[in-house]
Amino acid sequence: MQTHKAKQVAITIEAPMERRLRAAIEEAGVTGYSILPVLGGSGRSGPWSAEGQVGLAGGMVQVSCIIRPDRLDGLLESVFSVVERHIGVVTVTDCDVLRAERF
Amino acid sequence: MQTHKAKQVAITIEAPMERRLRAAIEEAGVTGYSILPVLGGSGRSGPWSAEGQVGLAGGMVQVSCIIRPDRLDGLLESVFSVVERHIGVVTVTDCDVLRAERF
Amino acid sequence: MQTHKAKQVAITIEAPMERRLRAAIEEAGVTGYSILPVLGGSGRSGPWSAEGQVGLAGGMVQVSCIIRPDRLDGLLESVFSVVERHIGVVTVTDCDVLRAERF
Amino acid sequence: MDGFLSLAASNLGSPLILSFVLGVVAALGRSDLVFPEAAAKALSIYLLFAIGMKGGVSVAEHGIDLRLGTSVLTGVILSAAMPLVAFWLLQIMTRLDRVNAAAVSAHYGSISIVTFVAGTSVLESAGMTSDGFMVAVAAAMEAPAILSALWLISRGGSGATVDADLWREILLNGSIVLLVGAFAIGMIVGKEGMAEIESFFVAPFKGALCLFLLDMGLVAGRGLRRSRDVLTPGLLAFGLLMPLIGGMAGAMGGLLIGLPTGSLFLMMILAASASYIAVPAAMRVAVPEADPGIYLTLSLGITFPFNLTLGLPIYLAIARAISGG
Amino acid sequence: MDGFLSLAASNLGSPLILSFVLGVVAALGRSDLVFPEAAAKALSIYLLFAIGMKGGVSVAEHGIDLRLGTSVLTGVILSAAMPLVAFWLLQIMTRLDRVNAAAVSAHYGSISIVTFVAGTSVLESAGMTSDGFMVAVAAAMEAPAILSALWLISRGGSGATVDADLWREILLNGSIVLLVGAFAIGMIVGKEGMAEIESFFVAPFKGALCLFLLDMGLVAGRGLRRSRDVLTPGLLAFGLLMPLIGGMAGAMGGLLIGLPTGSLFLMMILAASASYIAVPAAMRVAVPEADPGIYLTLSLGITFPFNLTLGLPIYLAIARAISGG
Amino acid sequence: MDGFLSLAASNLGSPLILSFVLGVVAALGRSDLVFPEAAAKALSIYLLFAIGMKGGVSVAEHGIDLRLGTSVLTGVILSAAMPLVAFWLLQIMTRLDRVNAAAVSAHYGSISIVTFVAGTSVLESAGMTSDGFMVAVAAAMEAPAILSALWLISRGGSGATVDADLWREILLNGSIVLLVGAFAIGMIVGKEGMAEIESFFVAPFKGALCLFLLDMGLVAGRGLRRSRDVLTPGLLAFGLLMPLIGGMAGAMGGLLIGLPTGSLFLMMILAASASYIAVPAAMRVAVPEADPGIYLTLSLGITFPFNLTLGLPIYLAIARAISGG
Ligand SMILES: Nc1ncnc2c1ncn2[C@@H]1O[C@H](COP(=O)(O)O)[C@@H](O)[C@H]1O
Ligand SMILES: Nc1ncnc2c1ncn2[C@@H]1O[C@H](COP(=O)(O)O)[C@@H](O)[C@H]1O
Ligand SMILES: Nc1ncnc2c1ncn2[C@@H]1O[C@H](COP(=O)(O)O)[C@@H](O)[C@H]1O
Ligand code: NA
Ligand code: NA
Ligand code: NA
Repeated sequence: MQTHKAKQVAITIEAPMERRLRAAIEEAGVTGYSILPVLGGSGRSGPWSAEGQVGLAGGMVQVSCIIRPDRLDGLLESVFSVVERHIGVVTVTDCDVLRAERF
Repeated sequence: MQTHKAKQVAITIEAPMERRLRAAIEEAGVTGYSILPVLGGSGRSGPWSAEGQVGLAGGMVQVSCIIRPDRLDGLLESVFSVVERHIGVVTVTDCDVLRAERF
Repeated sequence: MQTHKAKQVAITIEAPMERRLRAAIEEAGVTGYSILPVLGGSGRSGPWSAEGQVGLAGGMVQVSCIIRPDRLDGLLESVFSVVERHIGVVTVTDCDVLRAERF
Repeated sequence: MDGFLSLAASNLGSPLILSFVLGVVAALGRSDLVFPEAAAKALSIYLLFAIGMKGGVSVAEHGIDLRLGTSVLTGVILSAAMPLVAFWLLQIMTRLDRVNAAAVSAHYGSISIVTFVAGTSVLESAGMTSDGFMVAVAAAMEAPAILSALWLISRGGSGATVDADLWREILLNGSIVLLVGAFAIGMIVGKEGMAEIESFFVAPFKGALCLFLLDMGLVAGRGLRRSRDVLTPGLLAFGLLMPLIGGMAGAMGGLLIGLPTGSLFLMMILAASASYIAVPAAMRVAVPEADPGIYLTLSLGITFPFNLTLGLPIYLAIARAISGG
Repeated sequence: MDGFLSLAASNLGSPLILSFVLGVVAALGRSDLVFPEAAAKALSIYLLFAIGMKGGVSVAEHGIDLRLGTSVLTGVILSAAMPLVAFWLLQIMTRLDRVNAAAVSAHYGSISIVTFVAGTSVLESAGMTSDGFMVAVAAAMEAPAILSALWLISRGGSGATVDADLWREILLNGSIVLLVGAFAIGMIVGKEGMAEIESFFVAPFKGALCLFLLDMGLVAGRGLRRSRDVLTPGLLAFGLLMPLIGGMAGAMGGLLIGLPTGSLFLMMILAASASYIAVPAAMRVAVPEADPGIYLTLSLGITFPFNLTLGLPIYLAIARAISGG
Repeated sequence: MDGFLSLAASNLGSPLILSFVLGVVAALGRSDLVFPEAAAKALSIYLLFAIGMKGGVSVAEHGIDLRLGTSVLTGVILSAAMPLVAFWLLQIMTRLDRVNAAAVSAHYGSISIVTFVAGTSVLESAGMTSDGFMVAVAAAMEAPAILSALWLISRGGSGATVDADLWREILLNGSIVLLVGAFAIGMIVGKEGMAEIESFFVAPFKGALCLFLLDMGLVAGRGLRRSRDVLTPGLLAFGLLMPLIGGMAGAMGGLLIGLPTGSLFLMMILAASASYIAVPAAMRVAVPEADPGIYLTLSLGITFPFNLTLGLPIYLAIARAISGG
């Protein structure tokens, strides 16, 4: 099937920052993204787990955007302004997409 | 360690379509896949969130298949027949797998 | 924006093995990983679903590590010693990361 | 009128409605208050099971009677026929295309079980009774509307087809299975069997419903915030008019078969209310072209709050007036 | 026989069993009815906590007595010994290899707390009492069977080893900690402390158990649908025979230490029931080669429903007959 | 002293505290016992809604009185002022930098609603009453401390700014909205409206709180296990001293405005307790440089258990002594 080159940007960020990250993504002109739950993990700030937690403070989410390659820089800059002072991981992966007209 | 080339196909699709997508994947001869929850997101049909939802209609799931590269076309065609009329995103990424005999 | 080459290792493994896998990852000197829930799936051992389950035995989780490429072999070896006898899938994907100093 | 005003006031001042309002306000004010999805689903299972079982127990008490059959039949006819009315109205009042109009009308033929449950608790507060089998009527009314809507669409030449899988999904969807299953359990165990479990299923019911309505308010408010632009004046008017028409249709059906006041009221509610769980899921599968922003906003954002706040006292006043109750 | 038939009928007609049956039927009919995982886990925490606490309170009431010790010991011996019997039976009746046979037998030595709980509520309905310490016996019987099974496997030369981590996981697994912890809390707070919280832990208990059994029915039904091919006649026969053998072993153990009817009945249930939570998790870690499709289908799909529906009245009739209760 | 010892003993022996202890012990022993996140959140919604509504109903009963206003004002002043005290103490007692010290002090100015709820249930057990409006005081004390802390940080030249979004998040955070909303609902529906739902919100409350405290114990224990190294003797001392200072400040404020014993006790608890839900979330957004390992360990791992076990009886004894209650 016909596929098209795209980039997948995955941002793992603290849950209380989700709203701001979404705003930043939309500001970069990207309207498509999905949010995946993260159950726990470990990093420089130590291990954590969502289990039994009530507050947002403890948790993280992963925001994944599939974009056209030419939008990458704009998106990363916008995202960076949010994650800059915060913990979190940003990865970019090459991928192919079906139905590229959607992006 | 010894790894082998493979493709990861990730399909984000509405929850009510999950059963049909699984059937399509299996029809393409692929028996290995995992289903990840999606908490929310945004796209051409606007933003959504699973929070507080009771019905399936609102939510989406992500189905991820790791396959041998030569199975890609068959899988994509089968998947496309399901997602064609529906909202959803299909990406293909190159990856390497351990224990390739399993795929 | 400035990005750096990295590897994303994703390990889908049975929930009862999670603790051991985390230990193995940390033994390989990798301290950063995230754990994502898996709702269900299918493989050589048949289809399964987390829905309505009480015990750990039925479920799986996906552990995702972003690492510097030179750490890949160490990590894979350590991970392999855990997944060897167990069901589960290990994939490696090339990616770029922001803020590489963190890895 | 006086009776209606006091009914309306007591309804609006009930903890159920206030909880719903709190949810709507919190969502519109963009509070970060949210219900976990799992908790909302668990609550809905609890409510469906409880309401189904109570209905079954009450039927076991009073014996099955012919009216069960005629009531279910009336419900099925209402559910199948109302989409045609709604479709026609939508074509007059709005600019929706055929597919979207049909999808919306499926929702109005089908029912909202939470509105039904809120109605039973209005009855209770008013010290009135109703027939237990109305739960079975509710279950029977979920699906027929979907078929009418799909027929409307296919008549327009669009390819909405119902395969065996979709049939099963529609007829065996979770809420129908729970309602009917719990109804059957209630009929089998009767009042005695219920006694052992009523401190779980009966006493705390209304409080649990408060929390569920809080969640529904949050979801409805969030939906409204997101889909404001969708709401043309025509759609809004439809969302307020259609439940009244449905209510009247329900009243006529109920009168025809001689339902007593309480059950008549519930029949009106079933006809007046619009689905926001089962039908949307079926539409996503069978008619993906239809915009969920339209049908969900209408049924959950407009008609549901309307029924809950003003509709219930209106329908009760009417039911009393016409049945002489 | 007459007593048994009426017991069986009243058991089969109880809301608990009917809820389970509803779940099985819904799953076999492929309804989309599902319980959220979080809700199932929360319910199980509630049930374990409640049953543990009730046991503790009852022990506080009646004082600790020597029989607590002898009963726990009997339970431990039964749990450790039954896997040997099961293993031997499996080698006669089925073609399972050593590893799978050992894994299955671990499940039958261990216990199903839900079956136990259902048993206590059968006792209640029958107006009978039992010793609070039977909860401690239940907790004590979870783990020994695992060790017997691992020993069976290692004797066969396969490398199933139990490291310190696994030891801790087995002995401190959530359900043991909850049962024992809540038991201790119950002993400390006694009847008075319990009074403040019994409208949460006691009154709604049976209703909550209904919902949990509905979920168990869904899970068991789904499992059966998926693993039909696994079920050879030999395995099926084992899944129905082994609980009866276990029940008789429990009865003998209980008689030996002089348990009164109610507790004897519970001891039979513990011995007759098979684990489907703690043991499977341990097996996945220690014996990944064993096929969960076999042991889960047997314990959850065959033995659990059998015990719940027919087993309970059978064991109660036997307990009454042999203890003269 | 005698009174205190018996209070302390009865508090430590209550099912609430024992449940918490069980959670801590299970977590420290690395049991795999966990609460699903969704269940913990659902429980917290239930508890907040119930406590808010009960407060509102009680205010509806006794009429709004001037003391509501003065109490809320006192609470706001305490919440805003205590971070300054805490900050000063932290600079004396520990080596925390300005940002971390300010972040910690925000937690101590704000409140822990669970500690408050545990306090109301201590009052109940002691047969004492309190003013319903103390719930409003609790809600009012959540946020001011955050602003004081941010002001402390910005004075130090660091760029912690509060944009409109963060303002809304702080003031409309879920727990404030629930508390205030349910309080308003309680005031509107009054005792009569509450009667219909109290078998959900009142009777099972304490039992539900047990499970929630079990979860809090698990989370606190896990946090302690992970952050042991963070805890210098200075921090530990602060975590035990600060609640006592806060409690005394609360006592003085309460005495000044003439609160009766029960409410005085609750005011002391509010001042003594430290936030671990709302404030941490705000800190992650506004002051990401601050280490959550420090402030969460202190407030949830040290101060919360201290208040729950020893603090409550201490505060009650003091409240009684100084108010002559
Ligand atoms: N290398 C990594 N790979 C995957 N996830 C990571 C990695 N580093 C950090 N994370 C996630 O991001 C969270 C915060 O990381 P950190 O800022 O390093 O404390 C961790 O708890 C993980 O959930
Ligand atoms: N570019 C994208 N990247 C990631 N997820 C997307 C993207 N576009 C759409 N999605 C997901 O798919 C859903 C439906 O998309 P759409 O069909 O564009 O409305 C969205 O709500 C997202 O969850
Ligand atoms: N090819 C695959 N792609 C994605 N997930 C897989 C694949 N194979 C197996 N899995 C996941 O791993 C689980 C166990 O696989 P298996 O060991 O093949 O039974 C499955 O149930 C899936 O969740
Ligand atoms: Na309707
Ligand atoms: Na057993
Ligand atoms: Na405070």
